[in-house]
Amino acid sequence: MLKVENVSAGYGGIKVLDRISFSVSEGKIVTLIGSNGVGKTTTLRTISGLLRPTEGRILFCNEDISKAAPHKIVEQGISHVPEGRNVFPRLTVKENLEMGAYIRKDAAGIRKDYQMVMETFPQLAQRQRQTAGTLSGGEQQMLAMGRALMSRPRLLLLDEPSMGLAPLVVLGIFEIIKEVNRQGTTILLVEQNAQVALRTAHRGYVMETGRIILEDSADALLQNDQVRKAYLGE
Amino acid sequence: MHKIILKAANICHSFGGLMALKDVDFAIKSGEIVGLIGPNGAGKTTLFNLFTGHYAPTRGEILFNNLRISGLKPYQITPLGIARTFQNIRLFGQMSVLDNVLTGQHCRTRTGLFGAIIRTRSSKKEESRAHKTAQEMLHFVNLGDKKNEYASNLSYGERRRLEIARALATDPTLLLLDEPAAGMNPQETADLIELIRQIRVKMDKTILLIEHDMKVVMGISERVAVLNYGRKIAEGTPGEVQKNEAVIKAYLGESA
Amino acid sequence: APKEPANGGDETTEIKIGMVGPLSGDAAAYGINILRAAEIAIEEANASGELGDITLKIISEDTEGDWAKAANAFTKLIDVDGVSVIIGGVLSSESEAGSDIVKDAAIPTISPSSTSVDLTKGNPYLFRNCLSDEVQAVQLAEFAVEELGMGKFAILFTKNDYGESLRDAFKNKAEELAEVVAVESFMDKDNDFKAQITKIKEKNPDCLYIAGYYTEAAKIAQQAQQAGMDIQLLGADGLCNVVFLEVGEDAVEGTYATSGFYPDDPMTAVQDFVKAYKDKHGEEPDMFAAQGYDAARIVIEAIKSKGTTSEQIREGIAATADFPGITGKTSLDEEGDTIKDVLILKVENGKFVRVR
Amino acid sequence: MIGPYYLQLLILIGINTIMATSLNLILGYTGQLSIGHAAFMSLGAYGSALVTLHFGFPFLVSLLCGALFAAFFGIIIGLPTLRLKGDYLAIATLGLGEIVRIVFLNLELTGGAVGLRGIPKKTTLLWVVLAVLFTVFILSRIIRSRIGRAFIAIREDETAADSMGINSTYYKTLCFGVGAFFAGLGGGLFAHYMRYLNPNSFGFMRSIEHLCMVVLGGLGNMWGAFIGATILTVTPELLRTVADLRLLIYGAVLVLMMRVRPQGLLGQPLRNGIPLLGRFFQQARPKL
Amino acid sequence: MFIQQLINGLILGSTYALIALGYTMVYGIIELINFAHGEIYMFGAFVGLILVTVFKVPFILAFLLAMAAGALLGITVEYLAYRPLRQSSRLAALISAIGASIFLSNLALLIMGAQPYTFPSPFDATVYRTSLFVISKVEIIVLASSILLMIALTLFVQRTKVGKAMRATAQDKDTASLMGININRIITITFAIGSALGAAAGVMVGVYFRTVTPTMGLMPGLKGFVAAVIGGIGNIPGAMFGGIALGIAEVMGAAYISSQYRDAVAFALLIIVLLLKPSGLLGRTAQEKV
Ligand SMILES: Nc1ncnc2c1ncn2[C@@H]1O[C@H](COP(=O)(O)OP(=O)(O)OP(=O)(O)O)[C@@H](O)[C@H]1O
Ligand SMILES: Nc1ncnc2c1ncn2[C@@H]1O[C@H](COP(=O)(O)OP(=O)(O)OP(=O)(O)O)[C@@H](O)[C@H]1O
Ligand SMILES: [Mg+2]
Ligand SMILES: [Mg+2]
Repeated sequence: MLKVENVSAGYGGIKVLDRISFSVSEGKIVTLIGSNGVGKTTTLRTISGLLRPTEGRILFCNEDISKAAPHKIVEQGISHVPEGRNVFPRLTVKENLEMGAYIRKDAAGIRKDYQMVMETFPQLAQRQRQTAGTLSGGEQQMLAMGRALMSRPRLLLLDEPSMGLAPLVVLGIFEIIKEVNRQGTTILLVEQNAQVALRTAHRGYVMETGRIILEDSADALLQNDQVRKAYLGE
Repeated sequence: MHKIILKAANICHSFGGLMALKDVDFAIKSGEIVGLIGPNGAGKTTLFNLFTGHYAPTRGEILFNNLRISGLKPYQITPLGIARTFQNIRLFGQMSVLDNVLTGQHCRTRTGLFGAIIRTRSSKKEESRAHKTAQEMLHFVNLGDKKNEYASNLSYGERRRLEIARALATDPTLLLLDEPAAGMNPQETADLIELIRQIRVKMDKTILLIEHDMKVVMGISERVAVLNYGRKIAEGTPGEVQKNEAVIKAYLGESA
Repeated sequence: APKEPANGGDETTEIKIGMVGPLSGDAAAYGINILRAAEIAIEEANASGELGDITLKIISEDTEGDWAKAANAFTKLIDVDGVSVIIGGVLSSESEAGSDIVKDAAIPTISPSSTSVDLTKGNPYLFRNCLSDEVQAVQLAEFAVEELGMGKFAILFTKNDYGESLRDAFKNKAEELAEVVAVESFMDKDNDFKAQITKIKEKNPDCLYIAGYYTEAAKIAQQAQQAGMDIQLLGADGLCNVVFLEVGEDAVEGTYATSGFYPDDPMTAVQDFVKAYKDKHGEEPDMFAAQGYDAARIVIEAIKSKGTTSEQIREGIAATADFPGITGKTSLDEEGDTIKDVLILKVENGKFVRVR
Repeated sequence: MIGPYYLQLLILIGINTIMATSLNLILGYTGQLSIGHAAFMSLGAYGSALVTLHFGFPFLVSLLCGALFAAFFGIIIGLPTLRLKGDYLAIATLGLGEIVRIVFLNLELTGGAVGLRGIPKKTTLLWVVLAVLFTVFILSRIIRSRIGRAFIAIREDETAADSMGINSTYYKTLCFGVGAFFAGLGGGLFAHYMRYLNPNSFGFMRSIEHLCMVVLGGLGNMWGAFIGATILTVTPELLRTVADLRLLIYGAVLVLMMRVRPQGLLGQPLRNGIPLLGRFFQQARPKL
Repeated sequence: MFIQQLINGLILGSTYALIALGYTMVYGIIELINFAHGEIYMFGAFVGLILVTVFKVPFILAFLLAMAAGALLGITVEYLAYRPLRQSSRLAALISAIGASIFLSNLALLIMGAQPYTFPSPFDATVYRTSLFVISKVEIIVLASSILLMIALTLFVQRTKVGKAMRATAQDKDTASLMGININRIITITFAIGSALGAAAGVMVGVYFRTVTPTMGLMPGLKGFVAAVIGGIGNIPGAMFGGIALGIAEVMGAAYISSQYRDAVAFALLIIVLLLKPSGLLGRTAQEKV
């Protein structure tokens, strides 16, 4: 479904991604793990069009999206939950969620999904009229997830969804990720918490300073010595 | 030795209509490492903000070393010996790493306008002392070789450590850490745990930390307090808290 | 020291005349009109051959209406362009800022429009040829009391040197002859005067003296009319522009204003100028233009009578007596200040007519 | 020998450098958007001119008086308004600047709308150069001290600065006081060069001009302020050759310069759109 | 007299409000002090004037065409002077805006000359007199149109999808684009609306005060900015209230203190308002979350 081919990207003169290639097949959860600063976030930003690749190309459903603007990419069906949540601080929770459904036209469907999000994150339901900037960190994370779901994406890019969340919520979030995936959304998951990420995902890639150094099925990676030592803290 | 250094009595805090904290009693003894946990939005960061003077409690009072600090401003509280890090890192981005830590020494130095312009003897001495301390702090958190970088050029983990160094530079007796391990991988987390231990052992600080990573909280805290919906629902040793029904239900979940 | 233009070998001598004034910004209309008129005067002089083999060239510098920038303009004209004489500044503050500069450089300078009190005093190089505020205001106050039978005056003045000196002069005279019940001020380029008008209306004056320029004065007239004030309007030369009539419409009917210039004056000099100006710029010249024209003419006469060096021009200007300008017979006193007749115009059927 | 015109330009460059560096302390280092700098200049100008005219103080003393006068008002005025942030502060400083101007316009003592005449010419290029060096020296000493770090910390993140024990109100006031002091110094030099003062030259547009100098040169950079002052003093004069098109081109030049170097000529380039002035001037980001 | 002065302030204030509405619109979305707004206002007035006097276009049509022309100019300015600076600091954009403003007003001066033009009034000069106050038809129209525009604009921004997208864009452009919002389009729309309002204000105020000049944008532009900030940045009803507060403060200052200190009194009052409400009359006073 998503094919990243020899993509390089960076900020200003600094090259962060060095000709990385990987792919995500339809219906799967694929995870990208790696230490801080290796370029995971950069990878996601490049896919969703916030950054332009300096070389290589990105194919989504066999269409080249590497030069498309972010909003076009969203229309193609890719939704990105950015790192650090980035909710709209002065919009209410409800309005934030409505923004998630910006590209959709089916009012009824939107309403249904809104209910779904409220049920998934009951804590948000209590705060529909609060401005998002005053939510606690965890609440904001939930809101960012919920907002992405509102666009009914075909491919969901998640950047560290568990950051700053209470353990119970983390478990919940990963359950939700699985559930969303079961309902047909393909997921590319970036996580520090490699343990949980690999347990959730079908396939995994390991990044190190701008390159992909390992790829395998998630189960295999969980067993991989190198991975266990470097990323699972064992 | 084990005297109470921070005591909060019947703290309430509301934002508009929302009660973020309700009747919280809390105390920390000198030399302890205390963990503060609770679901998202439980009011942990808010409690920190009350301790450091960013908000004034709606009701209740906070004593630090028997001095009433509730109602004081952050810049008045820091010199008394409370320092913190922020949940969302708040470094001085366009300042060098060294200058960030030097800024931490602000409340421990005196040079005024005159001294700064004339560069009096005492101001020079003070400045070189501050530099020395700052370098020590940077070495301590293992950032010695980055001192001339802009803070905004650091990687995430480095920023977290720099924030800790900056807080330590204010020479606190009580250090408040708000989710220091967030966004770190297991290896870095392990390093962080070691760092926090060192802070206590080598620098003799009392530490209160908020954290969602149970490996950290349970690994290093001697005592853990749990907030839920603004109320303290449990307090005790990590072992006790982990077994507490209410805590499991509200926060940890069955499998943790 | 003034530099003489280098004219090695040429038969014709070129004399550079500087012009300093606001050519952009809020006050641009005043400066531009003066410049246009001065240009006409100089073109005419060059064409007529009245100066023999001398040609005149005007170099204008913009001040943006800021006196500090006027200082640059003066210095640049003197030092870089080597002008022999300057027409300007337009606003009083510009002339004030230039005063010491032209004195140090010994460059004669004649302002066509700076009215501030004692401007030219103690500076032998600075002259002006505009109506003195004192004379205008005093004569109009006398006229209003004696001819129109007014007794209760209100004054509305613009908060600059022009408005202030008119106010002072008018107020003194009016208080001497009758009663002044209200004095209010406004800022240049203000649009809204209702607050002041409402205040004045409370006092029930029978006559309102507007010490300001035409745009604001017209709006004041309108807003006063709208507020239901039935009042005789008076003003100074700042009102004499078609804009006053256009904007003010019927609200300005019956207004009396002092002026040095009356465009419908049958005098040929006036009619020639009005025609030349209209042909070139498509609009009727106003008081600023007329004074600019006269200032340039005074300079030309000075060159004719005394010679081409700065010092000679200075002597020539200083000696101006009974110069038959389009703004009336002009003489300069020993301080370089103008002595000139004052006209009184009245707005009748949307036109200025001369009543005295 | 240089001619009077070029001499005058050099002197104005010097005075504008003092204005720009002192504003740079407020805006570039402490991150406070002030658009009333011309008011401090006028306070210094009138202050020093009045003591010269009325008490015949020697030049240096009168300059000092003017500067102190400006600093005094900088502090008095600054104290309440510095609670305000960002554009709210900008409006307050703009308003205060206008108030100062209007007061001068109405005071008998300062000649009102007619202006203040007869100030002796005392400012020479030498004095201006000395004053520039003095300003730059003092300001760099301040910046490279504990106080300077406090200023920058406030600019970068006031909340975090508070947490370092920095009393931000005190330091912001101090910064306004020092900035106003030097603006007043510039004003004093200006008064004794121009020999005439009128409040209308110290309006809002003059403050904006100072702002342009600082931003164009590069915020938070001493040399930047000098370069910005030089360019913006010289450009309008150079453009005198094009007469009618002068300000048209000047406006276009401002736009183009910002396009080519948005961070200012000597400013640091931005990292991924995070402006030099950190959080403060950036569009609102969620504060987590 | 007090009532009359209040009305005077209200009307003057609503002329400021008309300008402030467009100002705050742009200001709220891209947090740019759009210095050139005053020039767009001037441009709108000129377009309206030329259409009415030279082309004899009916007033309403001229009004609408002026708005369209204003929108076009706004979009052009945004494209040339602001868009290239989107990623830069706000101050860089501010300087660019100042440059654009100087450019436009001097361009107008070059083309139109410095003499004020008279705007023929399309409304009859009816004046309504009561025992307490006097008000004219034009004044009522000015007041009503500013209120109507405020309501329409508020509804637009609060309720419509595009309006919400504008607010989202204001807060975080990158994230907004991740929602599928075409940032450039939204900003273009914002400028178009804001500038159309600016031009509308130009025509209205031109008609009301009867003159049009190339420099007419400077002071009102400044006052519009002040009004927008006083009302609370980006807050549309705030702009309205800010404008009216400014108008009333000015008039009351002139009426009861001194007309010589009119603006000084107004600014002093406004500073006091700000000290009491540091984020503007209707600004959010929510505590910053640390
Ligand atoms: N805006 C930026 N400008 C310049 N360099 C940047 C920027 N953002 C990130 N970088 C650099 O790019 C590299 C990769 O960053 P990236 O955020 O992609 O890492 P990551 O793998 O997501 O790390 P983390 O786990 O901390 O989120 C880092 O070295 C970082 O310093
Ligand atoms: N400035 C504010 N205005 C309004 N509500 C606020 C503000 N700050 C915090 N809150 C609310 O108070 C509650 C407690 O927030 P707090 O940040 O203390 O949570 P927390 O326990 O630190 O959560 P997390 O673990 O997610 O960081 C939350 O519901 C939050 O929405
Ligand atoms: Mg990342
Ligand atoms: Mg928290």
